[in-house]
Amino acid sequence: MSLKYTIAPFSAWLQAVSKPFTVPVTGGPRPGAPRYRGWHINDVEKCIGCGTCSAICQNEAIDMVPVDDPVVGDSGLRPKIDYGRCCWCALCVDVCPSGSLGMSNEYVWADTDADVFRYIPGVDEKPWDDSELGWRREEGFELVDHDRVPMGMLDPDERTQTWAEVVIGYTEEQARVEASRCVDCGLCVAACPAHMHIPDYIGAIRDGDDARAVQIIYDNNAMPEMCGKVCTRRCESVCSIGVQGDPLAIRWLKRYATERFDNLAEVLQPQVERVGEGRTVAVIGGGPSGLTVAYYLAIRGFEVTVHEALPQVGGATFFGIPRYRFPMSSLEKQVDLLKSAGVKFVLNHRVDGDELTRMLAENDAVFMGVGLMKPMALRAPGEDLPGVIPALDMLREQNLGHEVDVGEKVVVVGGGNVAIDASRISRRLGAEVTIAYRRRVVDMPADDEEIEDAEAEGVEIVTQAIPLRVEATEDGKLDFVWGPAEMVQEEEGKRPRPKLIEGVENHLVVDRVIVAIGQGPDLDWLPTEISEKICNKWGYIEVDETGMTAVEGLYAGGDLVNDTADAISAIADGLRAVNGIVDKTRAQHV
Amino acid sequence: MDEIIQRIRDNFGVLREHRQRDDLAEVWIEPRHVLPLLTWLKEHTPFVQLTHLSAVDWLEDGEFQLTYLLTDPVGRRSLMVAVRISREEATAESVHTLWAHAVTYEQEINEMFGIHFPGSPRQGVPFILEGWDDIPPMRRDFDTVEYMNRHHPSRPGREHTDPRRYIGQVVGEKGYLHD
Amino acid sequence: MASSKFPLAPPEHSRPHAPMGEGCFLGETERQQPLALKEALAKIKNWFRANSLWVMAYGTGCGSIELRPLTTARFDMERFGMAMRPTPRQSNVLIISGYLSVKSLKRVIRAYEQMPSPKWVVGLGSCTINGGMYWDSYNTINRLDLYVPVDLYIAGCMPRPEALLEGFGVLMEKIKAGEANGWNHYLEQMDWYKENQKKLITDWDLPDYNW
Amino acid sequence: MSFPLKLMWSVIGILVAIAYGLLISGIIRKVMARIQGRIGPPVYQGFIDLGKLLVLRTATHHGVMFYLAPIFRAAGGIGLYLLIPVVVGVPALENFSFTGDLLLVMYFMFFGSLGMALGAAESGHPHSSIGISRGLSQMTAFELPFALAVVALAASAGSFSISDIVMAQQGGILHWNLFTHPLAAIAAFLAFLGMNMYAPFNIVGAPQEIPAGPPTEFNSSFLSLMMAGRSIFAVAKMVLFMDLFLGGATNLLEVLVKTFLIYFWSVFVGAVFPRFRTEQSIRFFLGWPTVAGVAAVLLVMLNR
Amino acid sequence: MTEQTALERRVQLWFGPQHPGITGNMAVQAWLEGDTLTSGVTHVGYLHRGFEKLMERRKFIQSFPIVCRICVPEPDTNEWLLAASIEELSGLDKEVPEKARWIRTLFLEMSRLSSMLMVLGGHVGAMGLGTAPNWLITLRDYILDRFEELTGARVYHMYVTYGGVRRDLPEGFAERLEANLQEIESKLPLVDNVIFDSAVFRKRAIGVGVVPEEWVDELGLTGPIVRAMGIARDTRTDYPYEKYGELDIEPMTTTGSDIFARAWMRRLEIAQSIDLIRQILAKMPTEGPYSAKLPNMLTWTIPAGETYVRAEASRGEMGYYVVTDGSDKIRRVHVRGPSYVHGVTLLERLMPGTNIADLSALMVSLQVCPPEIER
Repeated sequence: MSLKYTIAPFSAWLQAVSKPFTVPVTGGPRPGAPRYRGWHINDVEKCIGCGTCSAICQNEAIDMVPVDDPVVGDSGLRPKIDYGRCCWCALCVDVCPSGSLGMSNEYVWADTDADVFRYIPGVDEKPWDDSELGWRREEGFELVDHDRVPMGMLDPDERTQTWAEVVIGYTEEQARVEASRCVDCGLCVAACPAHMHIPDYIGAIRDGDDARAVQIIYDNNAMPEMCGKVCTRRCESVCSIGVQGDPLAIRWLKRYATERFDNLAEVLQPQVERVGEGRTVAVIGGGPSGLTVAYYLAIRGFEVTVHEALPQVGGATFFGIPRYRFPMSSLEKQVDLLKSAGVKFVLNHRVDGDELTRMLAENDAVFMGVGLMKPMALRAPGEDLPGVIPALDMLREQNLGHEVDVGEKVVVVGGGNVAIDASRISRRLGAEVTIAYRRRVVDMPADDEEIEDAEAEGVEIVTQAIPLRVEATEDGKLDFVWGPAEMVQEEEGKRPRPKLIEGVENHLVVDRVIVAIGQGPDLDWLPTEISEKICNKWGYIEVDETGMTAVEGLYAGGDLVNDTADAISAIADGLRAVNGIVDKTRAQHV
Repeated sequence: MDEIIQRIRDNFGVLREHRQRDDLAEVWIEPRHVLPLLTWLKEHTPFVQLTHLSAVDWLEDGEFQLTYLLTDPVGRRSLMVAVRISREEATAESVHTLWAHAVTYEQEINEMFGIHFPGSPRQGVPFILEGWDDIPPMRRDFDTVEYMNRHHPSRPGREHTDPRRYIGQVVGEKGYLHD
Repeated sequence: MASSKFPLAPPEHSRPHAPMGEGCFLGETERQQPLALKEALAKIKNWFRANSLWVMAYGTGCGSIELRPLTTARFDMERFGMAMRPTPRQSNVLIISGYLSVKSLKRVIRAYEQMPSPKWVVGLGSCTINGGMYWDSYNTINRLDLYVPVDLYIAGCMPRPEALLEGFGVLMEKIKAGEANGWNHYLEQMDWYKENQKKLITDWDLPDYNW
Repeated sequence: MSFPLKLMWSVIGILVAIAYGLLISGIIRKVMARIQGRIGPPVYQGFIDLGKLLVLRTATHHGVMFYLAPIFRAAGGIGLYLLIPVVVGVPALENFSFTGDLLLVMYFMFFGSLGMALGAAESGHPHSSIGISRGLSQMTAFELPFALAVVALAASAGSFSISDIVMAQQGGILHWNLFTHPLAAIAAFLAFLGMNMYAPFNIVGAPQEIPAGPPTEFNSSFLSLMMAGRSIFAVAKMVLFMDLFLGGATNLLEVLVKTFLIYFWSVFVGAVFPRFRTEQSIRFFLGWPTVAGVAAVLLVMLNR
Repeated sequence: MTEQTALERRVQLWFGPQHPGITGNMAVQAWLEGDTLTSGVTHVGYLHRGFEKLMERRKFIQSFPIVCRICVPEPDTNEWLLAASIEELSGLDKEVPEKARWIRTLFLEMSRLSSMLMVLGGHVGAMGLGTAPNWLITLRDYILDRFEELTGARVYHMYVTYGGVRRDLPEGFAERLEANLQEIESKLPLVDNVIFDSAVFRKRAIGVGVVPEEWVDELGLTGPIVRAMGIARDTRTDYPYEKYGELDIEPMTTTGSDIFARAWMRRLEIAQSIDLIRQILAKMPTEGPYSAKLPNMLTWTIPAGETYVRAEASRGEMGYYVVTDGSDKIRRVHVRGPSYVHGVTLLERLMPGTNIADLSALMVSLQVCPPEIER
């Protein structure tokens, strides 16, 4: 035991005269670090109630509880955290698709009662609600995949030279990757008018079970391949992943699944009671709503006859959508399924009022889905000039395979999908195209992708342009005169209205003015005693919750009935009528 | 490494082999070769350390896999020797004579998987659990949540609404291919 | 959830935190004393008890890692009269620092019963409240209050030393106010606790009560 | 002074000694905390602990001897204290000092621990038993140098009376036995480290090996009695060392200062060392301290 | 019969689980003759949570918060090992950004440092000195402050995950860490005086608990225990992972193989760790992403495979044996903690002949961490 080892330890006494290490307690506990993971906070306004936090929580610490009525894009549920389970891993914060969930840097909570350690952040008031610091979502670290698998498309220069489908479609591998981005929240289900089982079939695609995916898809959509190509995708607009990243490519996935199989009848094995055995149903109009009714009733044993005025069923999806978006083969595949289910088609046959009365008497039910066939007029001087043509007429002629001449320079008036379609067709016909729209690009009802594609194909878009008149020029062309507009916010919360700036006139000399500013109902053919009962003052048809009009046995659906006027809403209407007819039949059985 | 595997192949027979990294390979062998092979590896090759011994339950195949990880501390590489044994008659030869600490591994596997190592001391002696009265917990067919619900009740008063189901219910989601 | 073999809540009439008269001990009748004097005495006793908490140094889980900073220089709980005692006989506070495996629970019950009354149990972290991370484990209990009366829960995983200090502050206030009566509750509801304990611990080899 | 009056003064003295013992241990805890970098408990923490222990319930049954142990311990402490004159020359503070008191003091120092050992062993706890065997063997070891030092002092003063030894040291700081008998002082003060049970000689109650040692099973009022006994024991020992080596005291302030310094000596060492194992500490006490003690005795013999 | 009477002479002593001297919640059942142990058995299971079972029913991302709980004083090695093994099996390891690798190395080294500061205090704490542990645990707490700042939590950081780390270094982190390192360095001489220059500690530690060299291969010993014998084996240099290969690092060794040597080993490694942290901070890139782009963690599946990944924890080699089967969950994970051998077989072998007073010091010097034995 050397002297050094006896003396050296006494140097420890130096510590006794220095400041103690102890953290003082005055002023409360030390604040947590700026990114400390403390109690949860939630911006309930931002939260969409998707439940992803709850799904990722390995401790099942998060319950989703209803705090508000559900609306489209918000389930009305909010996370409630059980601090008897939480481990403060903050996976819920890092995964939060809306970025609403966070953690404060407060960490003290002691209580004698074990049942108090639960609350709904943002709803139940807590002292740390306004905490500035704490763990938050951070750009650069995502637990969900924000980037959509890019869809292959034809080259823009190539597109204008061909009528081939622009969108190439996902490969199997791409589809699996894209499907795996889904977090299974179900917000899309609420947004879809037909309430398709979107997360379920995406899950099936992810798991590699395409047949099951198709079965789930056909569960409440008889024209999914059409939807997979041209749907307006309300679902994608509410997709929770879409809040911070690209929404799931739900449409493309549906397209992928349905394109996997050529013979759908083999894949689909409906297991339904044939309640309609021996009953007949007439469907007027072979559009999406009518075909939906036809298919689901046919598999239930009803004898269904579809009456179509054109030589091909499909309605607006046939005559109103260019073939480069929705090829004929796709449509035929779906019609084949209907045929295999026993649906009869009467083509090139326009039903008139007398026939309708007869049909009502002869059939158990009649479904009417004749759509909006009357184009809106330009409502400007010169609207009747030759060369001023409705877009729908042009689309129909084109789709029927007739020769369409648009000349060398075209102006398309309108901002919807029809306007875009008309302009893109005109491009393919070799014309220079300008779109004139009253409002801004962001206000255009057309799909953003469609607008982009159109621009890529060389379509020029002139916005805030109000048509003033159309004049015929001496050399047989048309002078399209328009005035610029400014956007005026008239009422808080409503979208701004364009207001003409007086005194300025712009001229555009073109060969054709294609008018695509919407369509209205054309129900003049109805017998007055029926139309009096079923039409409202705008000429649309009103139905009850079973899809039936005021006339017993007459059901209606599609653009005539709903105010959204898209294919998926028409399908939803068809499903409603199917429900109504089947329920009524069941009731009659009993 | 390749040379050693070649020699194992020649002398003992290899059912399957896999090279995971430059310094890590795995060979699957027949159960009867385990003891001779491990003895040979310990005595005649640089793979002298048993880093761990663990079991994997392949319930679907009706087999357990025992994985012996041997390490060559000087050459800085490892060899996994794997062997599949039947789940029904789950017995394997003990290697505690080669490495003393294998006793603990075998004791644990015996307790957690129910694999018996005849001759190994402490077989059947509880290692981790106390008063256990169910099937060995690490077996795949043991359901820990079900056991938890039976024995360790959770605090009541919680109710979870699954958004997917809830939305479907609220909007009246329906299928038409089935009744 | 599968049907549980436990009654899930203790009888309503006597929750562990209901204020209770000093001196309630195995049904023993309280001594007849003037009320004011009795109250004053109880106040003084409770003051002493609150300001000299001796903590049983038993780390049952992760939480014990934060007890070390708490007892040493940085957070120094001795400032508040708290000290670690190595034996249950001399401890007043039993800290359950997290999850309890069934094997540990047996020892905890034993240690708890050996502590002299009045005694208090502090549950740290999520695990003692509702199972925490290990809620689905076959070997850890989910609710501590089924087996021993818990006087205070401090939430966190794990609660930091500062949170523990705050929590002990709360416990001291409760003791001073005479509201921390888990030990009385344990004696009153002994049958209920024992039933729960014995249902879980199948190889029960302890005496019924470890004096 | 009449006996009853003396008795009264002694009882007051005992109470004051207990209080002082608690206070000084509080101060020492504070000092220990400071070297560890902490703030430490309030200096009056000992009183709260004592009060708390008094209002605890106990339900431990280990037999009569078990209950008697704290009483033996306290009796040892009180007996020790009663025999030691705190301030020589002030009758109220002289206690029951008499001619041969030093011998009885040596006995009482053992008595408390023995009684304690007897009772603690009754608890049946292995930690208690191990602690006792360690404690007794260590005590035997440090008693030897201490006894040798005492013998040296007594021989030098020619009396086994503490008062006489105090009187022999009067006349200035350099007359203290600390300086006149340095070897005896070394032996005694090293033994004091063992007596006070601070590191490196605190293996008896080492919590890292045998939690709490002998008092493992004690709680509530028994423990409070033990605490009181221990504090009076400590005060008595400090006063004894003051009387033997620091020339006693002439007023209470001097008592406070000198006893604190004596107590502080054990902490000064204890705060910076880990503890010895039992056989290491025995070897230590039987080494240099005993040699110093023997040398001190021899030196005194030679000088006579 | 005779054996039984011999047994009866011995005192049976339960060392734990409720015991301040035990290094965690485990128990040693010891038989004593006098103060000397004749034999002992390690009992674990008090902390068993069934991690391996729980991970079999959790998705990959859900497994990651749970693994750090496997070793409480040094959770981070577990996080890294799980991340590294899953990355290897999924092929994500090629996408981990450079900066993430540097941050991970820093994180692992900070973790080693904090763990070693604590265990060095434990060395003397087990022998009854309270002073040094108080300081050392405070110094460790300063590192925890930096962890809190970096990861958002003090003890369970849950920071290293698949594809990188969860957050970037905060502003000014390096400076504050450097200040802490200087604080630690300024206190270390005092710590040395109290521990390594203390006569009592030397007497208690030198020549006690000697692990013979033959046991290294027989028992598969690793870490400071082996390095304290003079054998230079360190996973960080033997199997360089993350950025250890780019650092100036040599395995530290000392000789003696007793408690003192192992304590000194830790002291050397604290200094080494401080040096490594400084090197890492100097080489840390300032720009770049800290995480690879992750797939949707709720649905992530990875191909079937088996691997074993190892890392140097402060206690020795820690390894994860991971089996996947192509699903979104781990098929089987086996956590190979160094304490598994050190705490059971080695400890039981060392116990006969040891003084009961040295037992807890012995356990500290083997740095037994019970939760990683039973998991």
